[in-house]
Amino acid sequence: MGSITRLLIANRGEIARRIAAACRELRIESVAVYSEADVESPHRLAADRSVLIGPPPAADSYLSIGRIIDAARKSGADAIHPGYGFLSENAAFAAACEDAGLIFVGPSAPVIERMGSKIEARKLAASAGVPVVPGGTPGDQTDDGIRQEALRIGLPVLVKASAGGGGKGMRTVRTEAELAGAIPAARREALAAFGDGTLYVERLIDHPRHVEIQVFGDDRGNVVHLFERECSVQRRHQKIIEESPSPVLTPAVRDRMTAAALAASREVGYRNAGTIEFLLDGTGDDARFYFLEMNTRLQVEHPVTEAVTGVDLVRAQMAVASGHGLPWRQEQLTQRGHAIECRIYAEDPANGFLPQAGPLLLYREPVRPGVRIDAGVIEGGQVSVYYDPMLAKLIASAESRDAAIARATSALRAYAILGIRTNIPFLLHLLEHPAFRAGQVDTGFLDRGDARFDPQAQDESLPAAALAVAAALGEPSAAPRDAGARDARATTDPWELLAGWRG
Amino acid sequence: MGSITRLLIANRGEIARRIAAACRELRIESVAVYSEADVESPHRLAADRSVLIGPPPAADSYLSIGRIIDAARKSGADAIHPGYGFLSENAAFAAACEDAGLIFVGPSAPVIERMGSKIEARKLAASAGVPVVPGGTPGDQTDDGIRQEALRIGLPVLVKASAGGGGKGMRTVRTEAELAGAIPAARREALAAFGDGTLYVERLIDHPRHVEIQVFGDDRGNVVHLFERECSVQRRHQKIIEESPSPVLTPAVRDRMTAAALAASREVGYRNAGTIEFLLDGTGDDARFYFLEMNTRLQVEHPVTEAVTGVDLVRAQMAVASGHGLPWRQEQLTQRGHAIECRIYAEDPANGFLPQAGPLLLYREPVRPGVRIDAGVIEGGQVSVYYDPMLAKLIASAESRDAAIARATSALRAYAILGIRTNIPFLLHLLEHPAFRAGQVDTGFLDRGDARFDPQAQDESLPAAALAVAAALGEPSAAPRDAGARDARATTDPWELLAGWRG
Amino acid sequence: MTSTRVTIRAGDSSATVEWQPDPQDARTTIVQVDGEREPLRVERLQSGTYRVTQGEQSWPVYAAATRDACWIFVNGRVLTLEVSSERGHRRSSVGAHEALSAPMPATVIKILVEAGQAVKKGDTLILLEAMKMELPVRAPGDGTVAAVRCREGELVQPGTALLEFE
Amino acid sequence: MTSTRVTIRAGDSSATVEWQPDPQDARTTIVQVDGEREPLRVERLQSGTYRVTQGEQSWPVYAAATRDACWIFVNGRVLTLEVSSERGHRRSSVGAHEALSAPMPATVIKILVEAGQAVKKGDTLILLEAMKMELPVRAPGDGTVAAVRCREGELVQPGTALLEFE
Repeated sequence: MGSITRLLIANRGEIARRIAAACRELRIESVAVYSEADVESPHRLAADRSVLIGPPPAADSYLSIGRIIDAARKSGADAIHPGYGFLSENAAFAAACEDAGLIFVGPSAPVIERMGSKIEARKLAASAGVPVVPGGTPGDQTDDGIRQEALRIGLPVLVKASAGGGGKGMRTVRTEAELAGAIPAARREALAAFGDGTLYVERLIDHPRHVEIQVFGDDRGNVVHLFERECSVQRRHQKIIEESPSPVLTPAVRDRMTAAALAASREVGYRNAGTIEFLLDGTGDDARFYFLEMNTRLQVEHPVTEAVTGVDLVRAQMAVASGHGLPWRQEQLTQRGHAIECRIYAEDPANGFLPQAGPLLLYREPVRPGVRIDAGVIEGGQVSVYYDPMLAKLIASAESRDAAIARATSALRAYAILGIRTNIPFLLHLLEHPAFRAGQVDTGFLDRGDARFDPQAQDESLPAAALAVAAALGEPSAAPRDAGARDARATTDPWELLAGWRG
Repeated sequence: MGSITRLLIANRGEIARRIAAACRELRIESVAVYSEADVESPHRLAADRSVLIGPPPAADSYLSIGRIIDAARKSGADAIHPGYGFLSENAAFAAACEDAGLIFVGPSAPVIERMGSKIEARKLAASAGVPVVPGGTPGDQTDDGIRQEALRIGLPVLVKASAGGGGKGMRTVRTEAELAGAIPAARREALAAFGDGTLYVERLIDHPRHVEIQVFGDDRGNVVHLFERECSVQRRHQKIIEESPSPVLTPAVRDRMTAAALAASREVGYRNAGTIEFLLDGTGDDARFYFLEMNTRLQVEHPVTEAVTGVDLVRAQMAVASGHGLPWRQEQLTQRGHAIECRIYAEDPANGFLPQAGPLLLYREPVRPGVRIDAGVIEGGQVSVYYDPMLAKLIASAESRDAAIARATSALRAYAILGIRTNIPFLLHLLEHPAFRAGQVDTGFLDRGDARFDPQAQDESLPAAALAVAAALGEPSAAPRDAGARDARATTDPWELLAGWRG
Repeated sequence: MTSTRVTIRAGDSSATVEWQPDPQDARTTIVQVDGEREPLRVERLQSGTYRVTQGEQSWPVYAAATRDACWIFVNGRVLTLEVSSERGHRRSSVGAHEALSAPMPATVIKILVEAGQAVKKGDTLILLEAMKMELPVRAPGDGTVAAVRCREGELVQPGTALLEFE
Repeated sequence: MTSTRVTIRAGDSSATVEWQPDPQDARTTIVQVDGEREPLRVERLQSGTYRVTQGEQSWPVYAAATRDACWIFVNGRVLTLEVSSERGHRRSSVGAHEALSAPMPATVIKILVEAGQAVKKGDTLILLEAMKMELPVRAPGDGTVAAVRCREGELVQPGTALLEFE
């Protein structure tokens, strides 16, 4: 470990720009990497240098350990920040950095590996005394053995294949009477799907909320937490709106949850920024929580923590990676006010949230007090089909949750993006939804359709001001340079191209 | 008092936009006013409505009580926010609002009037037990009477005309020996200048710092303070850089100063946002401070307080003006981290800081975490000669003073303004000055020339990248719409046109 | 001063709109939307940025055109509108603006007409030079030159009216 | 491909710079600054926004031109530079870019030349139509058409190369 003088940012988009901005403040030289699809991308220009690392597919560029390490060597970097997604939780990459003599801004490779294994991570949490979702693979795999285990854990339970994942062979059992039918059915499906009928029984958490604790450790054995973020507004496990504080965590549960997160982090000897995700079951002081997983990197939603605690997590990452101690003692950290992050995705809420690609004919960010925009795009740029469709994050912070919602709403209404569809209308719909306003959203809320978004039900009137401008748009100089270059809706389905990305 | 539904903003520039943004969040309709010079100004578009109030000279528009009240009536407004400068500290205006049945977002007219009189304000502060600069008009105006008073107050002193101001007839006396000559000389000059030889003797504060306390009161007798701002970086009494916390205020002195500010505010029955300015003499726990004046309005530099306390002062102004109680109790208010505001002026640091007017051919704000920009201008706009040359404020907040300075420096380096000269090179020079870095700047620092800015001494090399773009600028589409419309340096001297403005 | 009627569609909704350039200000178009009491003034501020005013009220509006549609942002809503003229032409091929302006920064090298002069469609009215090319500014139809707003040798910018035509 | 030498002044400092368009990319100019080892690539990104690249290093540069000077912002510095060609012409009246592009959004109505064809200065090479006006794209000098990069009927945008010329 030593001080960082030139740092390669092994990422793209908003997080690469955010890291580059931190480097400028720390007077660290920054090196961007870019694929052939990102020659024009603004993250390239945010850094002092930039190195082409390969063709558009992430596997050949942003996910290629060899090419990233080569780029670092070539540009004389002495450290690598992985951002989030891509190689950020790849233990082999962290190890390759170490082998190449490069500081990896993150935890050690063995810690990444250990926390990357769901089974290992669960074991570690349990051994640190952190609650995990009760469950196990009964030694007695007879119908009665499974039944006894289910009753021991307590109904409702999930009975599922021990071998596989993805919901195959999974049965929800809410009453004892249902057990008799569910067990053999689950076993048959497990056998058919995985060639292994071994069953796993787990407590079913109904309507869980996703609450996570930001932790930070250094090389000297210090670990602190930076309070929670609630990320229950999810669609297909993709977070959409995150906030801090959680609207439901009581001080007593917060104390228990942060203590659990610190215990797990200490148990694994955690270094740098990390997040421990929990499922929260219930509300009030009696709410229970269970360890879900640990993310061994900076999160997309780290700005809400920065807003409520007033710290700079990326700056602290650099300090700790350089071998300095943590910049804060636990008692110096406070949670003040409320912050909400809205992720702006290039996707069409009126058309099954299909990711959009195409030109950003016009892109104007709202600029106002209490609103932070971390964006990966600029006007005139192209949103490609190769990478995550997140364009930007809007973080509104204010004195209270209501004021932060009002601020986010007002700022989203002033966020002008033309040329491709975005989820902004959907975000506004969510921010105004009574369940969200009341803080009553769980992780299944969107997938159950509780906040059904019907664009046809939106205001159908054509505003006179819009009609007037459309009529007046005769002046050709009004048309942006790239106008007409591509029609966003004509692009092919990009779902298939998003592999390798974790939000 | 009642709730506000439509608010007229009796101002222009960045503060009008900032108030309009607050209105949108509060779902209050906003009405902008504009002069004929501001038809194109962005503050007009920030509001829901806008009303033309008169020709460019402020006396006939932004300073015209009749025209502003008329505009409020005409547009159906039920409240007026005066911003800062213009009519914000005009007691007659506050009274006119009340007479017209309009809520004035600020203190009552009698309070404005009382605090607007230096003599009255000084009396009030003294009666509240707040230290004022020791001094007085001796009853015995003989040489010996003056001499006795000077020695009673303690050297060094200023001996000056009681009747006038502006430094005429003012003598600095540091030793007893100097008194014999200084007293008759000051009397002769006072007589010549004001026809009145009466002398006033006042303690001379050498190298004072300007530290002010933000206070806030409501209609129910509650008053809180929101800690201090240090504004010692001034040129000709114009603040340039403000910060919070002060780099020198010790907790003990802060406690005494905030207590003094609260005492003065309570004494006058203060309502809404106000600032009590102090001269700080010395450092450490023994530092003394003296009441300077009270500003009965929102300050230009209020964002640094918002940054370190996490509150929204304009939102609170609206709440209190609507008759609600203060949104905070004193013990809920905390000062966390460090914030620095840099005022971006249209002025030429290489040419005696002459205010500049002309087209903003290009105007790009830095967008990054921890940086807030409150701007009154947009690209393509014109900076007119009629009003204050402040274009924008850049507020950097971070965990520490050093980090905030680094953030401000980095953001200013990315703030691209072309077409007119700005003071950004000078701000960068100040932020990097060892005296500023060490927190050793007093209010005389700039006027003494301690931070002499020699643009010729700056880097003389022509960066290759700049040369390359200049050479390549052949593409006519690269030239902005207004290019060549006006040459900023060709405009007439605007010093004379700035009357009626208080920063 | 003639006005142009266009039909604007978005999904199943449509509206009829009549517009004409503001003779006072080449950057401004005056638009009457069917069913609105008062006409709207559309001023082009910057690339893609417009101010629409109706009485005291005003809205910032952002717009961008593609081959197929106008993208419009107003009050937090994004609309994609299709514009067609009454004669069934695509809007983009109609657009004969009565205040003629330079398409790019250019120098006025010759003014061939004067105020009051009758001209025929296609007549060259002004010669500009830019990028070493001559650009003729031609009459968009038969009519009369109402006013000449430039002088020879002047460097003009796009969006600045060179002459008015009726 | 010919290059152009210009002298750039700022106060008492001056520099000699040689530039030529990048034949591969109409938005890019290749510039050799006296005393620099490596040439710099200047790419125009948006109005007023440029990316300058020299090897791995790159800088965002903002620029705006007035009648008298180029205003340039780079690395936190604002420079006002005066550019003059070797022949003493003002830079703004030199500027014959070898990749010809449309000055405004326009439709290509006729292509009058083909690749390899020799043309004389002032020859009309392409006819564009926009705002109901015909815009001839003329040869900036005697030379040869290197490549035609558009087709008739195409809607073209400013900054897009229509043909290359050497």
